[in-house]
Amino acid sequence: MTIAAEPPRQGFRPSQLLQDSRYRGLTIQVIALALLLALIAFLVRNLVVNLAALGKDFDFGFLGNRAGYDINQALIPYTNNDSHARAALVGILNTLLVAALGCVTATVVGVLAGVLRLSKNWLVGRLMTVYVEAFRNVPLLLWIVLVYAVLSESTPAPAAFRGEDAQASRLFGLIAFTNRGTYIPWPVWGEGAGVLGIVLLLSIAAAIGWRIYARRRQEATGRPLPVLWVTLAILVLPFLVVFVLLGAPVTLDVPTVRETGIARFDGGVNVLNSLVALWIALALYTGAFIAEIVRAGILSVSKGQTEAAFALGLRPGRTMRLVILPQALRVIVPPLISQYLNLTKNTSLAVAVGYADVRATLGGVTMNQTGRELESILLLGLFYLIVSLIISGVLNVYNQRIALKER
Amino acid sequence: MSDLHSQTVAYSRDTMLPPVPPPRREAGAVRWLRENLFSGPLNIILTILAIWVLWLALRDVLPWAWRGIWNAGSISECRTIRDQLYGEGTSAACWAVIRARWQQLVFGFYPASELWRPPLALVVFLLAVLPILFADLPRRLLWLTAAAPFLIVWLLWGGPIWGPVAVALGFGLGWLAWRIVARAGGPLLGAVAAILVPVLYWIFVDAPLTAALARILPIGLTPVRSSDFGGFTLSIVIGLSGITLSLPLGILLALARRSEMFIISKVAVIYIEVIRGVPLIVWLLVAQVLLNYFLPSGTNFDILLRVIIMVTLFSSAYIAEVIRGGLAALPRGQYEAADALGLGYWQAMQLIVLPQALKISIPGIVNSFIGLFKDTTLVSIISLFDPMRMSSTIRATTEWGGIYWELYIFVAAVFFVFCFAMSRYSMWLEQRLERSHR
Amino acid sequence: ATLDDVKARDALNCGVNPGLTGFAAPNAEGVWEGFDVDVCRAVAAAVLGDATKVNYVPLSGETRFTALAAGEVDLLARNSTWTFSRDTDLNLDFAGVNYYDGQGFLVPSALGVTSATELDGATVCIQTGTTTELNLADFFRVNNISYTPVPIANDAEGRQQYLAGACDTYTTDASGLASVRTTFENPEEHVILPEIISKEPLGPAVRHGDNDWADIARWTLNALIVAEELGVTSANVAEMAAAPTENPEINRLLGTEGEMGAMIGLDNQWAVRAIEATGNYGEIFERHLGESTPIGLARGLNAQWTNGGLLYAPPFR
Amino acid sequence: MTDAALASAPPVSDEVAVQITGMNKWYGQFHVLRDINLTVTRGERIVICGPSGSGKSTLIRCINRLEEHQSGHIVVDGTELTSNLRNIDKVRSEVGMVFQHFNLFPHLTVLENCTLAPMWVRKIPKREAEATAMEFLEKVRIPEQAGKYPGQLSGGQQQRVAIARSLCMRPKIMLFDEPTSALDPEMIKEVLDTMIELAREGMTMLCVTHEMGFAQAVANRVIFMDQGQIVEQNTPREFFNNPRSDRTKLFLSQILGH
Amino acid sequence: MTDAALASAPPVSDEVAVQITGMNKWYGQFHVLRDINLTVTRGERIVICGPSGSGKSTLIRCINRLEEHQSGHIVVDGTELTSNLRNIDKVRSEVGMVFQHFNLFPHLTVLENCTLAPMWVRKIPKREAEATAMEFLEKVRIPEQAGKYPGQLSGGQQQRVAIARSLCMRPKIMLFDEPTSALDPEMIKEVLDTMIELAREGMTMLCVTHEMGFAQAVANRVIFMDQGQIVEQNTPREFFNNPRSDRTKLFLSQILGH
Ligand SMILES: Nc1ncnc2c1ncn2[C@@H]1O[C@H](COP(=O)(O)OP(=O)(O)OP(=O)(O)O)[C@@H](O)[C@H]1O
Ligand SMILES: Nc1ncnc2c1ncn2[C@@H]1O[C@H](COP(=O)(O)OP(=O)(O)OP(=O)(O)O)[C@@H](O)[C@H]1O
Ligand SMILES: [Mg+2]
Ligand SMILES: [Mg+2]
Repeated sequence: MTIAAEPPRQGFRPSQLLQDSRYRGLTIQVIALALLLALIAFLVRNLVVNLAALGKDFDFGFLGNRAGYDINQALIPYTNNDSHARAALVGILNTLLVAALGCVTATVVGVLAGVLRLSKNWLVGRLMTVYVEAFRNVPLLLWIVLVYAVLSESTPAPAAFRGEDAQASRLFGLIAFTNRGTYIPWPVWGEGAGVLGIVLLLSIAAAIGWRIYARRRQEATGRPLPVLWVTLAILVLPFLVVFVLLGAPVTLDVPTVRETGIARFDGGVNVLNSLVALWIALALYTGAFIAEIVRAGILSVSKGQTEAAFALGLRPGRTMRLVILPQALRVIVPPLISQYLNLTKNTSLAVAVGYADVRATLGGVTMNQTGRELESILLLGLFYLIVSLIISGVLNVYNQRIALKER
Repeated sequence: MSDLHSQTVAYSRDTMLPPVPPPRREAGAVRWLRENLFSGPLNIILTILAIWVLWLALRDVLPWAWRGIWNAGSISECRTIRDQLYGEGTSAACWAVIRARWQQLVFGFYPASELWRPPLALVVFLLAVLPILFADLPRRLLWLTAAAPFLIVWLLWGGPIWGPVAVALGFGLGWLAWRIVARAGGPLLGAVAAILVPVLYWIFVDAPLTAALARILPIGLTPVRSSDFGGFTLSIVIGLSGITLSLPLGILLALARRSEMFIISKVAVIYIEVIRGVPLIVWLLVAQVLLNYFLPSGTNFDILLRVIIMVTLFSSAYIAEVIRGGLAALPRGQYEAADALGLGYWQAMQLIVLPQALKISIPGIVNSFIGLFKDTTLVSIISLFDPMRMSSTIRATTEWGGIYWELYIFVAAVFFVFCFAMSRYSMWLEQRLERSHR
Repeated sequence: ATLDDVKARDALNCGVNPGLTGFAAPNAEGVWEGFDVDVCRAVAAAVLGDATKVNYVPLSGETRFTALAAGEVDLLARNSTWTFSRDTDLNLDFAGVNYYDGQGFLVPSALGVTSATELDGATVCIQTGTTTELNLADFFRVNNISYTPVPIANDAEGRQQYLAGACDTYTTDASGLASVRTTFENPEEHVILPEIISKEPLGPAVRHGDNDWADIARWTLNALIVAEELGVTSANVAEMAAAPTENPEINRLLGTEGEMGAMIGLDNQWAVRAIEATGNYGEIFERHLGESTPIGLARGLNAQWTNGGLLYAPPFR
Repeated sequence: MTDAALASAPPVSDEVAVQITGMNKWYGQFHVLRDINLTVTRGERIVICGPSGSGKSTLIRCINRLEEHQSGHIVVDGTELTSNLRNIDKVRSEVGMVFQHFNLFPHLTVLENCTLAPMWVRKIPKREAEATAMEFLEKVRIPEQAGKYPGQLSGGQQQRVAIARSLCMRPKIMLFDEPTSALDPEMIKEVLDTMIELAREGMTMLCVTHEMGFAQAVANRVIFMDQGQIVEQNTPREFFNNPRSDRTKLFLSQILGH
Repeated sequence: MTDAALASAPPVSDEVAVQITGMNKWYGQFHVLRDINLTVTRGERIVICGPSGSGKSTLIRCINRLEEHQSGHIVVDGTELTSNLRNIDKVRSEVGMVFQHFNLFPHLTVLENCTLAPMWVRKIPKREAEATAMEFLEKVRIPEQAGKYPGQLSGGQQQRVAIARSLCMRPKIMLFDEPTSALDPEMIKEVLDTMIELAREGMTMLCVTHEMGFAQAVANRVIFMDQGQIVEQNTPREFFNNPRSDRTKLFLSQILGH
């Protein structure tokens, strides 16, 4: 079993660049790279020449200048005296907000619709098919506009909440759906609120502890312990007790309608209709795609799996949780994550309802006022690219973990 | 025989029982209703909920749509007619706007005398696609496929026929150069020649040649400007040209991404990820405001062309991923068999791999097309007259200001019909493929 | 130079609003019409001798200036407000004012508001990317009252939101408000508040740096205005141009005296063609915005200075 | 597959394990099972055969209520199968089933496959369940595969895991639906050996199979079905050597000639 | 599979067809082929056997450079296989290969499968290529299938098409990698008969197979591989009746006992 030495090296001949499989790839790559660099050089040169001709430069200094415009939804303090950079940040946060809300809701909607589409109930199944097909086959932009219009047509104006015999009433007396937006109460942290926070944290820890304990107990004795109810109790009861003991340190700032002048709500937080419309439209649109993914995922688990579980005596609920879902999830999660990616990119359609996302601030008003198209669009693209890369990074990690487990 | 015991098991049936229809509750409409609508408490609740949702959704919409007025010259006329028919203030749609402006919704500002051209171009396109989809058609039809792009461009934009002919000639020259040079100097030189000759031809010879030919033999159609394209014609033009143009690019990208050459595959990966990571609307912004910065100063081609270029670059990244899936679905054995027979890389790709991979990818390509077709509505944001923008423009006229839902519903319905048909087609294809693979 | 480009192209690239009632919109035949469009037509007629040789390039509020700066359009006739920063910073020059507008408020009568100062706490629908946004902020700050802006994408959406009651008031240029109001089912249930909170001189703009071209745009507009002042109309312009009249200014305008055309690089008939194509300013106004149209705007500030308005063309001499 | 297998099997008792009387089942309009009467006593080993589509699978799937019957009675180990969920749960945890396509849970290891049901249905502590599982895995001779995932095993090994998984619930009755027909010839033997061993220990078994060697070696009784009816039943010896009905003869000639 | 087959085969010449000296191959860290030395003369019919994973496939795939070897020399028909692409092209067009899974091109008809390489690699006119193809299809006894697609043929027919496809390139050497192991028993014979006929005509063949009947009837030499090494080689008679190494004995006992 001799380990043979390397084959003798022959002298290098130029014809090998094309004829030798070791070098040909290199040759091609060098040529391709050269062409690519030439193209880039060409573009950059044009850019420099054109910018010079227009008397512009490439400078991000404008981000520090005063923005001068108002944004009607800012998650961080913002006035029109703040800089363009801060306006962009406000837009970024707004984009992320609607993307996060959309993803969560789309998942809920999609899972529900996907499961209902498989339901034995003919009517429900058909209804869900109509929903899925309607949303998948009509452009999202149209849906955003339509949802916005439906929303403002179907909700009452704040004036309708006025007076003793108001035509409209609030949900639980707290939440008001109006055609301006949804007004929800907001907690005001009073004295002692910190204690409450600590209690809440403690009970969350306790709840997690209980779950772990319950699992251990079950493994040891076989008897499962109630998890859901106990968790709820741990989370709610101590909080209530401390809340009462401390004399209600947290109060709700409930929105109230102004009775004089132009009707409007004061207090609480206003969830803008543009946000709601965008949110609903994105969630329903993406939800339709997710429904298909979920349906395919569940169908991908063969009927034999259910039957085997049933034959072992597992109840339908447990079968779903222990056998079907874990298998369906592997099929569902990767396309699901790419739907999240699509949804995030689609938030850029916010412009249709005037929601102040990053495209509207950085890529809209800022770009328009400062005339810095190149810099603004570059930053805008970079932001979306980074978000996308993060999301697809998560996807890759998940795929790798599955691959590990499958092995 | 109920008392069968293992010691006295012997049993043989001498008369076979005939089949009996099931008990009543197991058959017919009763069974259907019970199984499909009322099979349990949860099911009953769901049924009731579904009916309630349907009622909510249709209660107001159906009468409004049904009462719709189809014949009127403006919205105020619509309102007068409505007041006469149903009384003051009843809700009724004013579909008349669609009758009055359907031409703009479908064709944009395309000259009224030339309206036959876009549909004819679409027919040519469909005919050209046929020989690709159905391998059993005569191969000679592929010539139509090759000629179709030029024919379609000519039909849509008009002008002397010599423009497209001269451009096509360039491709012919490239092919000729390839044949001659590749034989003499090897494939790499051949490729260089096949690129260089037509490019030089297009830069230096094309324009004068076209002009000369047009002077000698003036055959042509009325020229139509890009800015006259609008409505669904615009959507279809952008969508179809985006998909077809991105196909070759997507194939190259997919092959590059699967290539073993490090630089090539990484460049492809970066391109694909960057394109897919940024929303189309930002790319359209780039097309609208940035593209000019990157081109030699003075070049200024029209926005439609820029949008088509951007859309092509955009969808090529998506198509590349679809085709990569198709390539991955091909068993390794196909590559090996091609290698073992002595076929070169491009021969193997052209003869063995791509025909199969593309066939597998057709449903995916159709799906990308549906997505792209829907996304063409985004060009409204950069002021191209797609159906959405066309609707707002119609609303800006004094006759139809105040119309809202009718136009959107019409646009949505047309999109739905197109996309739904295509998605069903791609599903059918997928199923057929699945079957033929077994 | 732009003039040469236009002549070589034999068409004027004119940036217009993709749809603003009365100012620019394609009609059922797809022909662009409107108050702004006529500026394009007049310039095309003056320069190329044919008012139809215009490529209309619809531009959104956000991209109009970029398009002009990048050379996509030769002339921007898209109800753009002439402001200091736009004139100086954005690489463009305003050629004059073709419509003196001002931002107003449209409210439902039911709101019970008679003055804009009573709008405390109002929700205001407003188009983004325009000066209106900035004016609004200034007005409410000055009057020390609060408001909530509802940004909207375009006029049609704004109208829809306003009618649905999603905002208490709709603000945009008063001309726009008037035209919006006419499309309502019950226009009488809505009022335009008396306050005009801003100066909105709307005018055509050209790229900065090509003064010859700017002159052509500026003086074509002035020719239309002065034509009204001098009583030259599309009906009588041919007759007046046939032979010199008693009024030397008319003669200079119509090229029967002097060499005014050559000074801006055109022939002497340029103004005649422009007036023939579109009529004088008054005719244009009446055709698209005036009392006889559904929009029914009064001349107001846009009357000739002789009638107490602001229209005041510098002398042709 | 020697007669020795049978010889050492415990004698069949008189206790009734499964009793089916006058049972009928329809799929929509299609009458799949017609007037089935069958009594299985504890320790019996019954082989069911018959042409494809004759309702064999449906019959045994009715026994643990994977299919619902529409008339007649099925009593399993003293519990009647009605739509009462408690009864169904009870029956299912006493009846083990092995499918043609194994139906192992691919996301769980072999050991987890075997402990899942004992832990969640029988509420047995994990450690104990694992011990039992290992015991049965040893019985089917694949204890060393306990940590692997089903996808990593050969077909024969998978089917043996499926058998072990059922046994972990300590069922009183085992149902087999063509347990070897999806396997390669070499693997069939592994599985049949396991089943023979089970039979030897006295497990009550109902087995749909076409392995006639197995039937002859192990069964007390062979049941022949056709068109949803039990056409003939007899001891294996009689059944194979001396079939009475014409259908049986025809069927046997096809099977054995094959 | 009679000895008559061998009797009529032309005698083996002295000319060298394939010469492998001191060849080694690694997959990453894994040493698949270790110091292989093998000379095949023109007209020889060599059968390679050995346990799974012993490197048989890898060895014959090295001969037409479907796999790259890392040291040693392989000379095929006078051409050394280095990374020189011209040489690789030359060798590949002289060496035919038949795969276990046929690897026919499913989108081309049988005839097109057979004419593809002659037309594109050998640049033979279409008409001529088709004539040759029909000739070889006749030889493998399926001329009537020429117009069909591979998917419409049985496995045995597909494998015969694969053989015809290789022959159309008029190769000097044929490599077979378990050509019959994906086939049903009935079809194996069809393919083996075709191969025997080829052997009779004096084709140089290297064949990985476990069909020992075939080896005995046709081969000049049987090579036994294990763990990447050639452990034993001999004439079939000696090899089967009188294996020398223990490994060979063990292997043969498994194969033949099976
Ligand atoms: N879910 C179902 N709906 C309708 N008919 C069914 C269903 N399942 C089975 N059948 C029909 O019932 C009959 C009996 O099926 P069953 O599976 O019990 O046959 P089998 O004897 O097990 O056949 P095989 O040997 O092929 O497994 C067949 O004709 C089959 O087509
Ligand atoms: N591409 C590869 N990468 C890494 N290892 C490989 C690769 N291909 C094969 N091997 C390994 O190389 C060894 C030899 O493989 P080879 O296919 O030559 O065996 P074989 O003798 O043909 O076996 P079989 O009879 O199963 O076909 C095996 O252990 C295999 O796992
Ligand atoms: Mg069955
Ligand atoms: Mg092998």
